[in-house]
Amino acid sequence: MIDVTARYFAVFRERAGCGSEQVATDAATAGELFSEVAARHGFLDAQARCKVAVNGELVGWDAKLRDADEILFFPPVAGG
Amino acid sequence: MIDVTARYFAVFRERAGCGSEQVATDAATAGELFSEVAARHGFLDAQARCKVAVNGELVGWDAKLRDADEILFFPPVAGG
Amino acid sequence: MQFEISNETIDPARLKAALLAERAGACVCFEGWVRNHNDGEAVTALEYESHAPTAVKEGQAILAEALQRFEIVTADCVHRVGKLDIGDCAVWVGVSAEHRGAAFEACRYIIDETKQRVPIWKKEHYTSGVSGWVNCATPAVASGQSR
Amino acid sequence: MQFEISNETIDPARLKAALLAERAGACVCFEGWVRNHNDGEAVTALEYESHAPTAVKEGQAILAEALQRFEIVTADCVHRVGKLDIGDCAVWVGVSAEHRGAAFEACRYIIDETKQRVPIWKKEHYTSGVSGWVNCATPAVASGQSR
Repeated sequence: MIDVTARYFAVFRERAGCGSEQVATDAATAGELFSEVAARHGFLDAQARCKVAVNGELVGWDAKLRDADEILFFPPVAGG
Repeated sequence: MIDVTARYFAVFRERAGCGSEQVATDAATAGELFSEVAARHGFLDAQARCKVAVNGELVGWDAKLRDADEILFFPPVAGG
Repeated sequence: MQFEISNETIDPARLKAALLAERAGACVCFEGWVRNHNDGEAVTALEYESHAPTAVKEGQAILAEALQRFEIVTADCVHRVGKLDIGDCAVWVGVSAEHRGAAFEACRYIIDETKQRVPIWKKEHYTSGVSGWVNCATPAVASGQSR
Repeated sequence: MQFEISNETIDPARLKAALLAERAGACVCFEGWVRNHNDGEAVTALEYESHAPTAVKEGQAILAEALQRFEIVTADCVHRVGKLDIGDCAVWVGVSAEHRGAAFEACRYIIDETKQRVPIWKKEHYTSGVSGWVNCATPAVASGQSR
């Protein structure tokens, strides 16, 4: 079990009802944590179309998590 | 024999030494007149790469000439 | 080369001046403007949100790719965040190059990649009173349209 | 839609304002700048000459073709004549469209056709003191380069 900070943007923030939260989790990877919080908050976007950053760096969904990491969950982008 | 006005632009004007001249000619078409003035003034550009306008309209080299026509000879263009 | 996330009005004339170079013979600029409609809905305004540190990092990577792939002199991009009205400039891309082919291609590359990769999100407000986050799962984009 | 031959400094900001439309979501502008070199020769200045009535007629035809071929809102083009210095804007093309693809394609089409078809000629002045009319028969273009 690790303690991490999950941060949510745009539609994820609105669905979660908060911009960030502390999560105590057994998730080993960014992808596992996404599945966990997506189920809890009702995120609708497929993981493959979302992005994740750990401690400020965009990473793959298989990135390993460590205690005290900050994980940023980005819904599908729509700039321009 | 017809009398026409030939007008020269850019490198043609410099080679002809004038912007326009009256020409008494037996040329039946714009192309024939071009051959005549090009030989006389030493124009170097191939006719296929040049353009001609008669009385203000771009036309093909086979355009027929009539007395008092104004014929504009354009060397290869180089805008932009 | 600079990628910027800005919450102030974009000034294309000032931005373009930074592209000038004596060896540059061509300049291509793209501006994305807020349209009054999207996928049949009448739009009144929209808001852009970003995570600026990640956005700038990804945007700089896109500019570096463009400089490597195309024979350009330089390129910059600015994307607005905050609330915008119809006609406002949401994104500006400018490229200078010796020849125009590379300038066109690089400019297109930068805006295409920016829209696909940079963490920026758009919430549209409609005349119906409804508002919604636009993304690739919405019909507008699923049907192949892109602004 | 307007094609203009001008002997005054081109003002891109003013020209771009004429492209605005509420349904336009994309704007692509091209500027051709006087470079400090061409085909290895150092250029100090250049002169453009045109036959304006024919140029405007041919230019308007090109704009009309672009409007027919691409889904654009509007397009304008201005080409300078007279003596220009390094860095001066020689030609400006601006296109607005609902979506960016058409704006890029139309802008490229207009500048490509303008350079090939509109009666405008360029005389370059070199640091060597020599000057020459540039055209498609010169090495710069024969070797496949185009600005």
